[in-house]
Amino acid sequence: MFEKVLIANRGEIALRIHRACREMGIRTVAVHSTVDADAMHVRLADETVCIGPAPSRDSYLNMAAIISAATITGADAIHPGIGFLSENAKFASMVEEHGFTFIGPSPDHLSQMGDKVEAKLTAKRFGIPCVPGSDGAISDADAPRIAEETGYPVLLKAAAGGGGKGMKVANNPGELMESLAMAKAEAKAAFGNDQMYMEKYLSHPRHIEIQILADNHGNAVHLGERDCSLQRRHQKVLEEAPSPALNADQRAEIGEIAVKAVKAMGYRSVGTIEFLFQDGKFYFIEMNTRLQIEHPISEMITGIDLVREQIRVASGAPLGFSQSDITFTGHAFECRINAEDPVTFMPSPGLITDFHAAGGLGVRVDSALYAGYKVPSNYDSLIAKLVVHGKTRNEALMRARRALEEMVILGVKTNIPLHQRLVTAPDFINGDYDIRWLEKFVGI
Amino acid sequence: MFEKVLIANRGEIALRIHRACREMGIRTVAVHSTVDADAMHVRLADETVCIGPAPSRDSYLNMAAIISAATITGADAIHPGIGFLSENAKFASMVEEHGFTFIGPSPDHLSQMGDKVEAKLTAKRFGIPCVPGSDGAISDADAPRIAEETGYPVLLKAAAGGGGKGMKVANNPGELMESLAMAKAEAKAAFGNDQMYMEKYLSHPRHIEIQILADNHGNAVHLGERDCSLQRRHQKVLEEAPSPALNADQRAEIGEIAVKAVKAMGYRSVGTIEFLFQDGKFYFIEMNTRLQIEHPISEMITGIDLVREQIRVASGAPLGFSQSDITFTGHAFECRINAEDPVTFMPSPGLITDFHAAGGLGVRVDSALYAGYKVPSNYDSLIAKLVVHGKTRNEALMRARRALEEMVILGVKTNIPLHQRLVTAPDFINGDYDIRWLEKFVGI
Amino acid sequence: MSKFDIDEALIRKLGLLLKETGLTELELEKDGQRIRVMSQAAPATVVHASPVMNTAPAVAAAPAKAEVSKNALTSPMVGTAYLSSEPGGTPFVKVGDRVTKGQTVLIIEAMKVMNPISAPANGVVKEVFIQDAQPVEFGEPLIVIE
Amino acid sequence: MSKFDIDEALIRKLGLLLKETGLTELELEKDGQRIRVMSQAAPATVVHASPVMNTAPAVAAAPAKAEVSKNALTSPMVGTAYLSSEPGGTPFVKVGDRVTKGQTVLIIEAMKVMNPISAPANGVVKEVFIQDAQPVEFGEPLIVIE
Repeated sequence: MFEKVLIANRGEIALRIHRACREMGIRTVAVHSTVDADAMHVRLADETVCIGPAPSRDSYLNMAAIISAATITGADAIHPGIGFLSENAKFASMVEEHGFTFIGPSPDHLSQMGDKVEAKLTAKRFGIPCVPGSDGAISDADAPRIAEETGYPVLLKAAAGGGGKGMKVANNPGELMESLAMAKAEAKAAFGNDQMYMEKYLSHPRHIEIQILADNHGNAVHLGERDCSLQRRHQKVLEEAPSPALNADQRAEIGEIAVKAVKAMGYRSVGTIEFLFQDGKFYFIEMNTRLQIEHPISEMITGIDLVREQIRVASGAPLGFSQSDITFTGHAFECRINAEDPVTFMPSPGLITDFHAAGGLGVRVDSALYAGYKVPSNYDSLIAKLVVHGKTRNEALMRARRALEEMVILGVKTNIPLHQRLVTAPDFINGDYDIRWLEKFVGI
Repeated sequence: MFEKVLIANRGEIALRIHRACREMGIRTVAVHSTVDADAMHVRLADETVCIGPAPSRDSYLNMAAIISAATITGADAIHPGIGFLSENAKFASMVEEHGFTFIGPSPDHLSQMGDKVEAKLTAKRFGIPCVPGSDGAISDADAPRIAEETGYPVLLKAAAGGGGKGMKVANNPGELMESLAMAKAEAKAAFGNDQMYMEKYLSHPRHIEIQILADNHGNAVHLGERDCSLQRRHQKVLEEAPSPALNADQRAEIGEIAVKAVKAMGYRSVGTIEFLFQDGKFYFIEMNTRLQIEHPISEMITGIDLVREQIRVASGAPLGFSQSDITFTGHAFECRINAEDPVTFMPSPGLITDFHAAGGLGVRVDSALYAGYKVPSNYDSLIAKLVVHGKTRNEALMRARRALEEMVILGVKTNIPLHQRLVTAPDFINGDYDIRWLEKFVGI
Repeated sequence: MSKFDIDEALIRKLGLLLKETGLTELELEKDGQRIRVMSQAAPATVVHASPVMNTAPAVAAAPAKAEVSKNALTSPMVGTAYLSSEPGGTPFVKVGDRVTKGQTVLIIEAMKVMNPISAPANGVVKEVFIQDAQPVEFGEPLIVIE
Repeated sequence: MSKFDIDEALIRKLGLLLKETGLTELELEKDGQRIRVMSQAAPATVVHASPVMNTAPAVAAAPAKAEVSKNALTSPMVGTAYLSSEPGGTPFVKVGDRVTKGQTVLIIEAMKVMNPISAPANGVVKEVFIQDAQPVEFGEPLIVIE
């Protein structure tokens, strides 16, 4: 096992990793920018190194500075956290070239899954269901046959497209040729190129993702799914596990597909395969080759400490359990608390004059806040994750409500009022939402 | 189910009960003394009633005031919490006479178990193992036979005794008559009465208690044991579940005895049967007919919300599970954090200038503190319970260490430094301690 | 070297000045003498964790209550206050009435027992804060007799 | 020996001025008389949650560092600082040396690359804070050239 791990990140996730290390008897090195000198993970770490000024590109994205910090502190391994350099294949290679362990997948897997086209091809190759459609540009003559194979409704997209231009839905064969003609005309006007391709149109999908964990010895397991359909501008807001839309058979089936693919790929570390889910079918979006912000809800329902396991497998240890040892208990929610206006969503950095975390049974708060801490304007606005667990979805929901009542964050605006609205919204209570629901709910 | 529950208590346990009610959709009434007007449970409750001045006898022990508060607020039930009136049979009767539900056992069970002699007789009658010995005063002639039956070493105690006077240990038959003569002489001098009785002497027992839960329909279960051997002047300091001294067979056996007794007694609500445990044998001390401060560690290893269940069974609902549904997962510790000097144990009430609860995976904080709260000098010094859960005892222990590092309580002195010493003490790490260990460890 | 002769009265005066002005430190120097007093005024500036946000009305109500209670007769117990001896009866007292010490001014029912509350001194009823049959808590202002 | 005759009105005025201006300290001196008032204005008294307790040394070190760094050349990167071009070699500079703008005063090794650090201006080396082969972090004071 590692003696000393350098945490190449900041905020609550740096603290999360610090906690896991601490509990494994591993010493921690916090690297930080100048504005983060007083941050919680810096205060708690065994050693700290200032690696640069506030802008991320000069500090948390500064590969040379991070490698140098690992060198001068004599760390064994580097945990990249979430965001920043966590999915950067070049960084992972550099870490390994300098003789440190990168706590994450191999650089090859990072680049493979970092390229959208290659990721989709890889997914297909390893049996992960993808959105059906044309494999490239279509001709007017081929269109009806491909649409028939894809299944209506279909989405016609400009190959050169973007921003919704040159994009049309055809709900049935009768609409197909007219929609195609319109889309082509729009594409021609907008991009000077009327090449089109086609894929299945999903009108009301949920975002469902499968958490996987694999070691260097060919073992892999899944920890079930998370439902992250509550999104605003592709930002997840409130997640739950398990999904109210999946039954045990669907869970086992998609989980098995994910595990099989991961094993076939020779993937190691934690990872997440993201899907759109509609009408009982899964469609691959992408694979996140790192820890995810919402990982705690999977921990709550499985009792598995994902960061601990991630560090263990990175050190070369084999998984200590197999799929049959994993049982799903109860239900969990995560409210992402951001320093932002709950109505306009404008970021609200500043001095935290008061911080009081909710407590008691089934409540977990992951946050690097403290009274007197200044939320810098340089980084993202996530300041706390309120995670609750209950024996049933309803129990967890009631717990989320009472915990939100107890949570106090003063000095900056937060989206706690939005979460309070969400946990009492009838659609949400019924689990009846898709990825478009939240934007309608908040009216943005 | 109840619509509105009055919580006849204060501090963290009042908050604990408030939380359970909140999560069950039950409205809460906080009653409080004048100095507790700003207390957390008062701030969070749906309704509040000031019931008297600071001294407990005029407020939290003021039965008439509490009943009146229930009347004017239209509460359905009264939860007595821990301490104060929770084991007061007269209060329980009064509550019922006024048409409210007492969330606890029947008044009869309260008085039965509140009387030490009757409790022991009841325990014996229902098959709970007690400390063997003479059933009353012994004569010189009978002494050798009774000692033989009891088993050496035996403790000779003055019937009129107290404070260790007239108390002698005899380790073998050779010592018996001399010890008896000395004890009698001491008793005669001290109390003018040399009547003696005899019981088995336990030189190094652990304090092990069994948590039970029973409904009004004849169903009862146990939630395993808690090891509460770390005591100073009979005050528990740090508890764990399960006990490092018990194996699964012993747990199942004593659990079954407890459940059988509880069923035979017709007991309802939560309760705890406390034992001394030495050399593989259990000896009844007393039964606590209420919730206990350390109940969270049983919740952590069983996933059962004891306060929720206590309220459910009080409302007449049957238990929703049976013994075979209860599984024990992992290990839990509870550190009782007191406002006191960690060395001299002198109470340290005062203004909390800063409060920061530990967070993250497997950490639960039950505390009514907040920055700006004034810990009154009128009540006991327990201000927070830091509860941790891990998959193994070692994982939980490491978690306790890192959580203690994160916990910040400023403005008053606390015993956090004592807990930090405890979780790194080799004897404690090895689970090698009995009820006398802590007093030796702290040198008091 | 001469001993310190401390001017206690001065120190007391400075202490009061600090309190009054909200200052935390004050230093004076004159002719080789110097005096400095400090006060950690802390409590006033401590930030209160405020689950208060959720119970704002309850908390907001408190100061108001405190204000009215200055000269008020407060409730010695929790219960229901009655202004007359029977429903719809003549009130024991009303604003403007002259009362004598010991005279019953209202009744508080607690535990099904009617507890007469009597005037602590002779005076005139200046204000009645409660309605007939209103629940009252301990320490709640009832009436003002001046 | 004359007593203090304190000007209460003046102190009150100063108190108000502090409050108004948000200043925390004010000192006046005239003809051998001196008066100083302080007020711990709010921001300064915000209580910092202090996991600090556990990392006291690290935090205690910070202000000292801040103090020395006023006129110091600080490290532009994380790495290992060397005072000479080879182990045991003659240092680039030592206290008292006159240096010219652009002259290499030390080297910082980062990522196995030696980065020469040069004097930002002409001057005299007043202080060298680091030892040879010492790890340095971003912003750490290295030497003072005046």
